[in-house]
Amino acid sequence: ATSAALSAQETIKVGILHSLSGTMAISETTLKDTMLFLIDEQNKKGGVLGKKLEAVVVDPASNWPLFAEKARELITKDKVSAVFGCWTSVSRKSVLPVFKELNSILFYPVQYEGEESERNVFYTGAAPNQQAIPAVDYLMSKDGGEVKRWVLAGTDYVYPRTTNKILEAYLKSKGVAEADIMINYTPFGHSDWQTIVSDIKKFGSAGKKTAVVSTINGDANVPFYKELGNQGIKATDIPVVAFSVGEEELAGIDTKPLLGHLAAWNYFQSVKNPANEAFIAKWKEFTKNPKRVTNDPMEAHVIGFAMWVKAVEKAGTADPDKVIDALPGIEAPNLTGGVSKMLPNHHITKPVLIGEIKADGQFDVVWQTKGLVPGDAWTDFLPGSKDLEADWVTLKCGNYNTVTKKCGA
Amino acid sequence: MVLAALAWLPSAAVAQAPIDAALEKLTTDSYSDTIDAIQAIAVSGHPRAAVIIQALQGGQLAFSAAEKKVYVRVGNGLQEAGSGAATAAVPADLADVRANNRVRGIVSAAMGTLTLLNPDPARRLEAAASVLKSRDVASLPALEQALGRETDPAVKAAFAAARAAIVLNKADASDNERVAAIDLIRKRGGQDALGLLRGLPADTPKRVKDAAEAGAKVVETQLALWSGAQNVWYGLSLGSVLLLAAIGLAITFGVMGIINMAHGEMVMIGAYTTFVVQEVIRAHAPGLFDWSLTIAIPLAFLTSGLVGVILERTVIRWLYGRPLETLLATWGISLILMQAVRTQFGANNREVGAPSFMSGSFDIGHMSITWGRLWIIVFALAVFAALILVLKRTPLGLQMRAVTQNRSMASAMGIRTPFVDALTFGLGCGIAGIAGVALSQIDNVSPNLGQSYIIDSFMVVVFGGVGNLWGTLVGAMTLGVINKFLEPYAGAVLGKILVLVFIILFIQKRPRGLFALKGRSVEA
Amino acid sequence: MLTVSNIDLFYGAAQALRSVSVSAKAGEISCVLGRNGVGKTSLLRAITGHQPITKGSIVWEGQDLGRMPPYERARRGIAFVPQGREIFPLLTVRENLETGYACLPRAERYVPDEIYDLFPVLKDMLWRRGGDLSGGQQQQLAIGRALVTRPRLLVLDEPTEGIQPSIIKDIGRALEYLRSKGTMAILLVEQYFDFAKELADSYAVLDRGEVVIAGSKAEVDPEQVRAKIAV
Amino acid sequence: MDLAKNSLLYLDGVAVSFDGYKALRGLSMVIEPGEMRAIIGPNGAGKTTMMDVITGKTRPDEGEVLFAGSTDLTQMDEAAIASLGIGRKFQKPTVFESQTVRDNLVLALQGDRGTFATLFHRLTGREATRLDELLETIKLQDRQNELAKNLSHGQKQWLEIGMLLAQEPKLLLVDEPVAGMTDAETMETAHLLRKINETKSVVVVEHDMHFVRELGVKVTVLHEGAVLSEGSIDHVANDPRVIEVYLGR
Amino acid sequence: MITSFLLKGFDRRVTFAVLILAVIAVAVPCFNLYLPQNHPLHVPTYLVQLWGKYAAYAMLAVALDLVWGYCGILSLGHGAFFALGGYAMGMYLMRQIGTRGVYAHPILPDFMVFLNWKELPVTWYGFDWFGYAAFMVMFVPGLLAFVFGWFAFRSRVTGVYLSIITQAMTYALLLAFFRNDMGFGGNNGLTDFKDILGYNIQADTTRAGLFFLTVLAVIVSLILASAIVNSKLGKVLLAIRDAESRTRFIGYRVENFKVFVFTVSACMAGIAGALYVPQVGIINPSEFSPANSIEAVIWVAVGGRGTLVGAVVGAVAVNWGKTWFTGAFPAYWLFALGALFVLVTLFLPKGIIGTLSSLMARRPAPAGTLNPKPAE
Ligand SMILES: Nc1ncnc2c1ncn2[C@@H]1O[C@H](COP(=O)(O)OP(=O)(O)OP(=O)(O)O)[C@@H](O)[C@H]1O
Ligand SMILES: Nc1ncnc2c1ncn2[C@@H]1O[C@H](COP(=O)(O)OP(=O)(O)OP(=O)(O)O)[C@@H](O)[C@H]1O
Ligand SMILES: CC(C)C[C@H](N)C(=O)O
Ligand SMILES: [Mg+2]
Ligand SMILES: [Mg+2]
Repeated sequence: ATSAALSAQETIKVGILHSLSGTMAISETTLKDTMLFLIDEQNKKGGVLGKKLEAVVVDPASNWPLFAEKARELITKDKVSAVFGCWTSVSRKSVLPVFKELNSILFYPVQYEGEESERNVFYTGAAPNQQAIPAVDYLMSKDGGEVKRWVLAGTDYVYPRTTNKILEAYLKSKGVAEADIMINYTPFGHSDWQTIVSDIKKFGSAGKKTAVVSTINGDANVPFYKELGNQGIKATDIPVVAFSVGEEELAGIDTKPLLGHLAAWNYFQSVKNPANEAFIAKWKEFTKNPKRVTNDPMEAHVIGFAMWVKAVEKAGTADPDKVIDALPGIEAPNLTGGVSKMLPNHHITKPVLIGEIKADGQFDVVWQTKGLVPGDAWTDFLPGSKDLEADWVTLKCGNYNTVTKKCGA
Repeated sequence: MVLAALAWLPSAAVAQAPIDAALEKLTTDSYSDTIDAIQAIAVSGHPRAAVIIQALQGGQLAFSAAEKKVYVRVGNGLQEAGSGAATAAVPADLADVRANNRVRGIVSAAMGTLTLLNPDPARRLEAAASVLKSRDVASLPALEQALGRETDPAVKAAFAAARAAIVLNKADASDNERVAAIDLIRKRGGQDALGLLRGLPADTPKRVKDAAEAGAKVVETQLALWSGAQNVWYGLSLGSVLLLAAIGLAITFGVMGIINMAHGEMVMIGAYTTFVVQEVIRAHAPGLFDWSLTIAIPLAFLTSGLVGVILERTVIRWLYGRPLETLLATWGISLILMQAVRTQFGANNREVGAPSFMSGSFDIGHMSITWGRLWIIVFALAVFAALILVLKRTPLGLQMRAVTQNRSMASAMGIRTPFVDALTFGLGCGIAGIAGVALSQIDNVSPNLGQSYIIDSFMVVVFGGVGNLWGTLVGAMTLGVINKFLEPYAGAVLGKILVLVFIILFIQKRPRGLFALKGRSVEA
Repeated sequence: MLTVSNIDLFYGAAQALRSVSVSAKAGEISCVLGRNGVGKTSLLRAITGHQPITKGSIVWEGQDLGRMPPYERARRGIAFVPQGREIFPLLTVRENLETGYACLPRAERYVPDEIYDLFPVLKDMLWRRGGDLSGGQQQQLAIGRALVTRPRLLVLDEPTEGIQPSIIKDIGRALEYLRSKGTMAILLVEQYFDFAKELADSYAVLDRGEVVIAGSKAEVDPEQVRAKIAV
Repeated sequence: MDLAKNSLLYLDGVAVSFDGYKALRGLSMVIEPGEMRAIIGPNGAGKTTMMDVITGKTRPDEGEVLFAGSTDLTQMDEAAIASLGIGRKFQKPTVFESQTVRDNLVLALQGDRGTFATLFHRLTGREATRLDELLETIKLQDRQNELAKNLSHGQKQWLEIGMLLAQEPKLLLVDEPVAGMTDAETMETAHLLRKINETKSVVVVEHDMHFVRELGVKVTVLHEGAVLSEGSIDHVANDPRVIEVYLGR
Repeated sequence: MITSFLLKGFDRRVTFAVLILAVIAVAVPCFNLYLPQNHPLHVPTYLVQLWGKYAAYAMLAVALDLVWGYCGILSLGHGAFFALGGYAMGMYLMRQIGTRGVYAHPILPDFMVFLNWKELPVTWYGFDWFGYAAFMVMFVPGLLAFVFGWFAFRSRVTGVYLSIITQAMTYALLLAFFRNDMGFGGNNGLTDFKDILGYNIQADTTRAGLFFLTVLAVIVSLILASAIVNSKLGKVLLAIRDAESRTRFIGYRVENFKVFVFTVSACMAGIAGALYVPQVGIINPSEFSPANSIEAVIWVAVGGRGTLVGAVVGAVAVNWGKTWFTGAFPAYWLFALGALFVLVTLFLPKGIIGTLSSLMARRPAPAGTLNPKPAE
């Protein structure tokens, strides 16, 4: 995987830990390409600290223990200075001990359930407060249709369960009755949605405006949307807002019947601004595919990578330990026109955008937060977490308890 | 609402009011402005009001912010929205007037009322449905007028129901009026009715409330019955998907005894063939799109079948008599095929569209049946029937069975075993390819497509009884129906677990599956 | 005419046939005899193409069969009644018979009545699974199935094994009848000496993979044969 | 009932059908302790099926099958019946192909068949001698370490017989032991069975009339799942019905 | 009795393998701990851990070969036993975290805290005690195998039917363990372990120790399995594999034998899982995935079914291949691995060890014992 042209001395190695095969390859392959693209661009600009960057790609094959193994290989054998990788939370959990033990850096680019802040990990994807909660806020607003009844549909695992737990608490705090919330879980790769979609239809025909908040993940989305289309659930009747459906996923679906369904992200390809347009153009050129789309986790890598480069330059070295300390406070422009900042809790600030699906598989941004929302590692809506705070700058702690005033207690 | 005024007297000549101010609002690219504009245009009584609103609904309304002008797209040309005059000069900053769900909701309610008198009964039915959904009191006069004129009984019933829905929610309706409305709604039945009856405003008088509750109960029992039927339907439709996925395996595994781990990839190849066919059609003959699946079926059969034949000739044929090793080899093959597709088409999902005859749904009573699923059931059964015919009624079928039961004796009988082997395996794979065409309609077309069906396929074949095609049919349908009856109670996850446990227990009772092969040779 | 000359046959490193030669002529029954494990079945497997030979030649109707696969041999008129019957267990009796159609032109695809005359049980059992039949019934089916192909060389491996006496007699009569037609060569492996003696036009006695006695009925003393296989 | 009590094997009115095909129709038979009985009958008469019923492979639809006067065999499974002391040689030789000839016999040797007993089993000297004897009897000494699958058809027949002997059952059910044997071997087998019969009971099914005659025991003729005739070999051989359906003219 | 039984395990092949493994078990930790970093023979810690993982897989493969290779039970659910053993160990390790979790809850593991659980589910009781956990490592898989086997084998479920219901079993467990409600951490599983028996799990010495123990466990399981298959019971197993009903007719209670090996094998798999977890640092439901179990079958097939040593070789070879290919050609490694499987079946039909040993067997004694020509 190591491009042999450059010898180890004069390069800084960057590890890319994304599945290129197995179930997650669908999502992660693009991120590998993104990283190669970014590194290529950076090298064109002369690299970092006068050294060229060198990408080391491995394939953890959607196999969680293999993620840990490959992470270890990247850090100890290939001696990479930072790793950009993982998609699922479980893969991150699996590599976490490795990064801690070997004191290296992981940039994690995907929205996740939160409840974590580690010294060695930088979370460039959305925390729940940067995606789920604003999405619900939008739907409750006048523009969003003043939704009164909620279906929380998700794949049966930690991310959706946690997100839904947070949302349920949040909705109740906004006065939504228990009876107006329907929670439904399905297995990974669920492909027969007839019953559930018809249940949703039933739940939504009770007279109150209903919306579906979907934390359905991965492969299950396509059949879900196909079934929505087939059973004729229109966005004007029951809008579905999804947290894991982006441009990349829509590229695999006929979107005409899905017009108006929503997604909440921190970036959409359709966002109009010069930085984004330039990026898209270069990306298409790099991949030699004029139809290639961009999406939110890609943007997270763009930001993360830019931040890492700046931090290395600021620290004057690629040594992970130094870079970790240099990273908080670093700012990098995102592709939606703002400037994201790495926070002391290792999350970043991001705008939240709501998009409606268009017939061409792109999103129409119909709403967006006024400014950038800072990522919150510990949600305010769960009793166990609301007292926790992460701060790696002053407190040097990922889970400081503001009540007991102790780190990790 | 204001719209009603327009709808009420659609044919009456209303004074032409200036709508320029409203049109200008459409050029600000703000949803609230757009909504205001629609409302203003609607009350204006302007002759082009309907055209403009319809254009917005169809995404044909465009504006130029610089010129503060609104246009309607007509074919490739542009019309000025207000005057209808064609313009040749296309403004540089021409952009679509955007609509979000809220805008679309208001537009469709407006259009609903506007089309109550449309000459096309289907459109009138739609209009009735959208009025019923909006329950907008303002539509009442228009509705009543339309009701009076209506001759088509179906549409009339729909209008009456919509009227009842409005009356029920009208503040100043009398109790008697409301009870009558309740009666009507109860008779109509269905999920909407239940929603209406249960969703009365809090200040409804008790008598009305009681009547509504009683009515709701009736509707509920009726719906419960229908939902039983609906579950059976869902079950059969899931069953037919399982059948399609498994039926090729019933040949390669059931008949030939090859533990064919690459079966799923044959399905996948079929799905990708569909994708390629559609791509070609999109690029070269868009008019044929509705025929894309019909064209894809034979091609998918040939592609997967050919891959199967090649595999049989190069790998599988060395493994007869060593069934367990076929597991190893086919697993390897499946990895290779998956990666090959990933390399060729990318790791992402590919879009396969639905031809128009497979889109949408229709109702039988209170049961909704989607066309796509219906076709899949029909298709699965047709494939099954064809296969049974080939195996049981043709000399080739006899030779296939003979070869798989005793290869060397079959050869001694003059049967060209290599040819028959290749053909049998090819047939199994080809059928899997056909299944891929159907599955492309409901699932991801991705390199992993096959993986998600392989386990289910083996379950079905084994549950039904290895070597018995009827077993595969009944097995698939049984598992489908059981699954769909469990799902509402246990949830999808637990439901699936329960189905697996059921299979395990069932096999204890019938260790050779549902339709066990019988006879001395099997028992030995 | 079948001429097997000097063939060797190995199972792995073990040699089962050593330079064996036999022949079979149309209108004659050639009998191969020998005790258990001397290589009779191996010889037949070589002739029908189920086991490759390492030396020698098998010439049928002037053509060296070489490494020709069994089905090609079957298509050249060689039919095989194997030891152990090898019925297709899940095919019905009728289907078992119909497998013989594979090497027939379309017009000849029917089961000749003489087969049913010979083995009346088969007619009663057409719809039963072959594998369910009793041992003897299967043996009858195996012979019937071979005859469906209208062979010019009929190779039988201990066809009387497990068959009731009356049918053994019928089979004997049938073989005589087939011989009398003069168009078919019959190669019969037997252990049941009295049966073989009645039918044989020529003998080949195998011992430990070698032909120890060979010759026409006139040349060979049956008692010598009997003695040889009794050791 | 006395008949049942004093018998070793007692079949009364046994009926078996497969998918409506009646393989046995009210078969009754009594085998005395120490008796040897020959059973003949047309192909498909139900001889093998009868053995299936006795050994627990097939459950009869009707009828009684008693062993040693009282044990109801229809209620037991194959292993239990085998441990009672009923051994069987199958019509089609079924040996353990991937094990050596010797191991085939070791498996069949009489002894404790419990899981742990076999786990900790060590071959005793007595067992070893017994093995050698058996190998000698079945004439496979020089092939004892060869895999059973490499045996010829007839050799497998012998191995089956050897395995049956190794079990030292009280009752031997022998299905067509001499099929595929030469005439000389046939006679030898007859002697062997006669010798065994000195201590054990034997039921033997054969079509070879020389062999049956050589055994010189009572013969039962089955036909269409029931007894057609019974008596000495000369008696049945002259029974016109037996000649009609079985022996032929 | 026991010793003489175990001694049976030492046939030529196993003895040879045991010797090699013993050398590895000692040498690798020593080279890791006592040789300086730059010494050419130094074994980096990450390799110790990687090889430790292979060793755990090897043990699973031995367990599988015992039932599949010798008794014909093709279990497509052996990963379930492995995973259950792993979960038992994982639960112990979770409890050892104590207040070092992110929420610093003294009793509840993190994932329970953030799902607002109030108390420890009963299933977790006792797992803070190593002895109990170690017992459960064997007991839970063993019990499941016993119950499952008892029903299935008595009902005479055989062949593919058995394979498929074992697959159904592991699949059902996969789905069940995905559910957060089950109380085992859902999809994320159990991770972020701190120490084991008081030793820091990330320390080199602990790693080396775990490696040693795992290889030792492989050795023991090899000997045990080999002793079983070389005993008379082993012959019965082979007999069952080749002709199950015939075995019944000579009086063996086939179901008991099957339940016995199935249970023994499941316990072995459980221990393998337990040794695996502390070395890879995570256990989650994907270990239950049917594909994992199928892969284990493939290791055995590659190494040579029914050879025990082959199982070890196959597990190590395939996994090493995977490690290497995924790093060396991340985009094409599936081609390489897939081709490997196909080539093995075509050219090494008995697997690596099977083919090697039949080559060896052929050379010395020409097996031409068939019909030896009389001397005269
Ligand atoms: N597949 C095989 N592998 C190895 N050796 C074999 C194989 N088949 C047969 N043999 C051996 O070859 C020799 C000849 O066997 P063959 O089957 O030809 O004997 P046969 O004369 O037909 O005996 P029978 O009368 O018992 O049927 C025997 O010693 C047998 O053990
Ligand atoms: N499992 C089965 N299914 C269907 N039919 C069966 C089964 N077992 C036996 N039969 C039938 O029962 C009848 C008796 O068979 P059986 O094998 O007992 O005959 P047999 O007397 O042993 O004959 P042979 O002398 O030819 O061995 C046969 O017609 C056979 O087809
Ligand atoms: C929602 C997903 C795309 C990512 C999420 N972090 C997970 O747990 O898998
Ligand atoms: Mg023979
Ligand atoms: Mg019989």
